Amino acid sequence: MSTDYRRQEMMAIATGREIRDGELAIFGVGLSMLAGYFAQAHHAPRVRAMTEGGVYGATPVGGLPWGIECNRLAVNAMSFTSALDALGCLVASGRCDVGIIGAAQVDRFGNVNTTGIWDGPIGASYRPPKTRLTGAGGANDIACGAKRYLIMVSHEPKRFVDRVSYITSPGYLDGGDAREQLGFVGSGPSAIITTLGILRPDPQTHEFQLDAYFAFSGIEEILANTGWDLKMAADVRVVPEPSAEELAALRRVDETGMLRR
Amino acid sequence: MSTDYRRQEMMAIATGREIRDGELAIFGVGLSMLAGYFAQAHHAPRVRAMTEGGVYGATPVGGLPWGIECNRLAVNAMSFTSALDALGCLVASGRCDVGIIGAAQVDRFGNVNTTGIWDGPIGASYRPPKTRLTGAGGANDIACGAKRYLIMVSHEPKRFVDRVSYITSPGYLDGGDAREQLGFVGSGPSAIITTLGILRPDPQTHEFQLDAYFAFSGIEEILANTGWDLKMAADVRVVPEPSAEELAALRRVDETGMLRR
Amino acid sequence: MPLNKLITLAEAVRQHTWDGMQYASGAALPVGSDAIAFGRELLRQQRRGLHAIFHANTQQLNLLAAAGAVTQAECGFSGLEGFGFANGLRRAIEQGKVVLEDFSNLAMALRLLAGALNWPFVPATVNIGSDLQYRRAFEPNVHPNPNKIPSLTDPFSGRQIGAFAPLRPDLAAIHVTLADQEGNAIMLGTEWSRFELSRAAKRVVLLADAIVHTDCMRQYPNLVRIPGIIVEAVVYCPFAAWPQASPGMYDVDEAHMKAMNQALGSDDGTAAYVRDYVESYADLDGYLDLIGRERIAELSHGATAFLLDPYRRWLLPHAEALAMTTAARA
Amino acid sequence: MPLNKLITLAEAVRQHTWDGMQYASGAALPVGSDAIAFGRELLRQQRRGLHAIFHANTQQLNLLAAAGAVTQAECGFSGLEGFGFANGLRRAIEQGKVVLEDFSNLAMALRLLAGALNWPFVPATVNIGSDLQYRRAFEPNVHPNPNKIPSLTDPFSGRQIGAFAPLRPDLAAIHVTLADQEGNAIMLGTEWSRFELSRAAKRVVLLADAIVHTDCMRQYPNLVRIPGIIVEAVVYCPFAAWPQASPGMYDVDEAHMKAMNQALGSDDGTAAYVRDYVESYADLDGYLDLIGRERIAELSHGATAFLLDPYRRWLLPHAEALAMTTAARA
Repeated sequence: MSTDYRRQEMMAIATGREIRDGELAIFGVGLSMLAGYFAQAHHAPRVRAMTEGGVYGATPVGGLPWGIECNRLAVNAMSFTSALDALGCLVASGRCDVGIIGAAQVDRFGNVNTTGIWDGPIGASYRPPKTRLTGAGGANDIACGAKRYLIMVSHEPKRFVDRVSYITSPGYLDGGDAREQLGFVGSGPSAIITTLGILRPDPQTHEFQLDAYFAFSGIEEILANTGWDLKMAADVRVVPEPSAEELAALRRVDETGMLRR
Repeated sequence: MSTDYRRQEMMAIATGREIRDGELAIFGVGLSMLAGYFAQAHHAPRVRAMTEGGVYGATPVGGLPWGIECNRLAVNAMSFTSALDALGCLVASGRCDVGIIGAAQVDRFGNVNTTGIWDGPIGASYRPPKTRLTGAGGANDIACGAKRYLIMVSHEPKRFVDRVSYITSPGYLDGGDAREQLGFVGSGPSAIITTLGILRPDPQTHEFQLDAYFAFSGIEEILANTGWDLKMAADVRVVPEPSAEELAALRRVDETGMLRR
Repeated sequence: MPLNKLITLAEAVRQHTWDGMQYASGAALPVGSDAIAFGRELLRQQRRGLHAIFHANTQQLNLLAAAGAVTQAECGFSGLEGFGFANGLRRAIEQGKVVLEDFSNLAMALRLLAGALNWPFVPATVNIGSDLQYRRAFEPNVHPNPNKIPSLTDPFSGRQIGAFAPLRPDLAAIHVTLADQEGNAIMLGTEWSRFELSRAAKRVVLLADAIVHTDCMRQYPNLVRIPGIIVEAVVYCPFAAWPQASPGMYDVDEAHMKAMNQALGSDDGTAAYVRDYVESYADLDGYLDLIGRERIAELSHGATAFLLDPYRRWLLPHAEALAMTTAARA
Repeated sequence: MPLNKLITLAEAVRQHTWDGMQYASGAALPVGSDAIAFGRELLRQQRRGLHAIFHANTQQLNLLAAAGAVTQAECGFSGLEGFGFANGLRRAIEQGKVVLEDFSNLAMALRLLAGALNWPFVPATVNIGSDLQYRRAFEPNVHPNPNKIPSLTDPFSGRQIGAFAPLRPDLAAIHVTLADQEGNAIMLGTEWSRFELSRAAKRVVLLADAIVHTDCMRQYPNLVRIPGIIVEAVVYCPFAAWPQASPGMYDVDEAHMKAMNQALGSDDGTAAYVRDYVESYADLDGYLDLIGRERIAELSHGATAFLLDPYRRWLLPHAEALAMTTAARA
C-alpha cells in the first residue's frame, strides 16, 4: 500500500479498477481519460479504448490531451472515423461495454446534470440557467447506449442533490423500472465514484447507496457531503488503497500531474 | 451530318444531348455510361459525373468499365466514398440533376421493370419469375430521387408494354398525379430514348408519347414496335443526325466499340 | 504486444460459420472487392441453408446459389454488371431453390446503416410506391404487402414515408486491400457499404489481399475505416476477390469472369467448376497456383497499381504473412 | 481545364453569407479542426443575427457569441474540453443574448446525416427520456415539450422511439487540411461530422490549411471524403483553425486558447480581442503575422507532423496558392 497519494488519484484508480481487460471502452477528456488509460497501463492492457470523435487505438503522449482531436491523442491513432461511427455505431448501438462520464450534479437515481445551474427548479417555462455548463456532449449517448457506465464526480453537497434540476444524461430517472420502460439498450450507471467513495445502485429501487469509502474518508464525511438521505449497502467496506504498481501506472499516464495539483 | 453510324450510337448521342453542362449526373454501367461520358466529351465538359458506388471525378480509361469498381474507372478517380453517400446523400436527397437508367420493360407511364419476366401477371401470390433479371440496383433510387431521369431502352414490342408486370423503378405509376402523391423528391422520367426515337411524357396525364424519331426510323416503325396505343406529340419531329463532332466524341469514349457491334 | 488475429481461411470458416446462418459479404460490387475466397471455403466445408445478405450480387453469391448452399437471399442488384446476368443465382431463383428478396442498392446500404446504429427501422424515401414495397418474396401470399416496407407518419410534417428493417447478419466476411494483424484495415476503391456492414454484423472476418505492419495504419489513420476493435479475425488471402477486381491490387480477370458465369449456367458446369476451382486446392499456395502465377503477375500490373505505391514499404512478404498465420494458430 | 474555385476569405464571406442565415461550422471539435478564420471574417463584415449550427462549440462560436453576432445556436457540447467553459458563449446564454438549443453530440451528427439524406426525420434512441427531449429553448413555454424530439412508433416492433429534426444549414464553412483548386478535400484527424455536414449544407465553402495539386487526390482518392462536386468555393487559409489544432499541420496554441477564452469572459475583453485579433489584419499575410511567424514555426513542428509527410510533395508553395486565388478572382 502506498499512502502518499491524492484524493483525485484514489478516485481515478477506483474508477479504473471497474474497467476489465478486453472491454470496448469510451473515455472523455480529463479525469475519465486518465482513469481509463490507467486501467490500460495497469490491469487491462487490451482494453479497446475509443473517443467519441472516432479516435481508435491511440494512447496519449506528452500529457493529458486538451480535447478529443488534440495532437497528443492524434499522434499515434490507428484509425480516425467520425462521431456518427463512435457514438452511433459503437456506443448508442449497445456495443460499447463501458463508458465514463463526469457530472456537475448527480442525484439519488444517478441522473446527471451537465447543462446548467438554475436558482431553484426551472419551472414550467424554460429559462436560461444562472450558470451555463458544457451541455450533454457525448455523455447522454453513453448514458443511453453503453452497456454500463461510471460517473466520476467530486463529492460535495451542491453536487449530490436529491433531484437534478435538468437531466442531461439519464441514470435510472425516477428509479424502479422507469429507465427500463424507455427501452434504452444500455443498462444504466453501475457506479458513482467520488472523491470520497463508491456508490452503487440498489438492484430493485435503483437508488444509489454507499457501497464503499476510501481509507482517508468515512461514512460520516460522505453523509455530510451528500444532499439526500444516503442509504448504506449491507456490507459497506473500505476501498483498498492504491498499490505501488497502481500508483506508478497512474502517474505514468498522468505525466503532467493533473491529479496531483 | 454523318450517316455512317449505328442505331445504338444514335440512341447514345440523343441521350447525351439531354445532359447539360455543370449538371450533377449519375451514370450506370454500359450504355448509360457511354451516353454520359459522350456528353462530357462533347458539350458538357464540366458535367459532374458520379457512379452509385461513390466514384467521383473519374473518366474511364482503356474501354468501357465492366462495373462500377472496375479498375478502368478506379484508375483516375478523385474521390471514392460509398453507396450511402452516392445514392443517399447525392441522389435520393434530390441533389442529383439527372440520371440515366436502362429497362427490360417500360410502360406507357414510364414505369420500368428490371426484376423479372413472368408468364402473365404475377397474381395475388408472389412467385419466381420465368426469367430473372438484374433487380433494382440503383435505378429505383435514381427514379425516386434524381431531379429528372432518362430511360434508355431498345425499341421492341416485348419491351414496350401497356403495363409492366413488376414496377422496379417508378415512372409516373398510374399517370396523372399518382407519382406526386407519393411525395418523391425527384420529378420523374423526362424522356425515354430508344433505338428508334424519343418519347416524352404529356405534362398532365404523364403518358409517354412520341416526341421525335430518328432519321433512319419513322412513326410507323415505332408504332409497330410499341405495345400500347402510342399517342403523338403535337409536333413530332426528326431528331438531328449525329454531327461529325458528336460521332467523333462518342467513339473516343466508346473506344472498345461496344456500340458498333 | 499487439494481438495477432491472423488465422487461416479454413479455420475462419470452421470457427465463425454454421448451417442456416445469416451470412453477409459482397458489400462491394459485382465486379469489385468481395471476399469470394471465403465463399469457396464455405462450399469446401459444405455449409448449407445460408441466408445470404449481399448488398449487390457478386460471383460469390452466384457460386453459392448455383452450388445449392443458399436458400434465402436479400440483395439490391442480382446481375454481374458488364458481365451480364448472374447465371447461377438466376437459375436458382427461377427454379425456386433460392428465394430472393428484392430491394434497391440504397435500401441495402440503409438497412446496413440501421443495423450498425441498432435502430429499429430506417426511414425509406425510396422503394416506396413500387413493387419493391408491395411484393415480398419471403411472404408471398400477402399482396400488397404491408410488412416489408411499412408506411409510417413523419411526426414533423405528417407526411407518409416508408420504413426499412435493419440488417444484422451473423457474420460478415469482408474483403479489404490491406490489414494488419490486429484487424485494422484499409480499403482502396469505393467502400460501397463495407463500412456500414462492418458495424452491422455480429462478427467480422477480414480477407486481406496483403498484410501490412501496423505502422502503415498509424501513418494513414484516416484510411483505416475498419478499426481492429470490431474485427474477430484476419485472413491473409491474396487475390481474395478473384476473379473480380481489387483496385490498386489486381484487375478483373475477364476470361475467368466469363468462364465462371458460363459454368454456373448449368448443373454440370457448376459441378465442374466446384471440382476445378473450389475443391482442387489444398492451401493458399495451391489456390494461387490454380489462378496461375503468370495470370497473377499480369493482373497485378494493371493501370491502378500506382494506388498501392504509398503502402508498399509496409507490405509483409508472403512467407512472413503465412508464418504469422501459423504462429497465431499455435 | 480544371475549375478553379479558389477565392479569398473576404470574398467568400461576401458571396456566401448574410444576416440571419443558418450558419454551420464547427463540425469538428472544441480543440480541433474548425474554420475559425471564417468566423473572424464574419465579424469583420459585421454579420448579425446568425443562427449557428455547431456540432460542438469551438472558439469560433465562443467568439461569435461573445461579439453578439449569434442570436440562436444549436449544439451538442458547449464547452472547450480541457480549456474549461466557453466564456463567451456561456455569458451570452446566461444573459439571454443567445438562445441555445441543447442536443447531444450523437444527436447533432444524426441530424446532419438526416439533412444529408434529405430525410424528414431521423430515428432517436438517445436524448429521449431526458430534459434534452422535454425542454426546448426555442419554444420555452411548452413543458414537457412534444415537438423537439417527438415520439413515434416503430412499425416493426410497435415500440416507441423518438425523432430528431434534420439540419440543412444555409452554409457550412468547413476546415480541411488539404484541398485542391476544384474543392476535393482531405481531412487529417477525426472527421467528427464534417462528412455529414458537407452533404447537409445548402452551400459548402472549404477553408484549407494548404492547397495541393489534384494529383494528390488521384493518389489518395479514398482520403478525399469531400469531393469537389459538392463544394462552392475554396479558401486557402493556413492556420484556419488557429488557436485550435489541425492534426498533421499544427498543434493547439495553448497560450492563445487560454488568453482568448479569458478575454471572451468580459465585454471589454471581447472588444479588445476583436480589435487585436479580428480587425487588426489586412489580408492573409497580415493574419499570419498576427499569429507570429515564430509561433507558427513552433506549432508546425509538433509530434503529428509526420501525418503530413505523404502529401508534402504536392503542397503548393504559399505564393503559388495566393497567386491562384488572385487568378480565380480575375
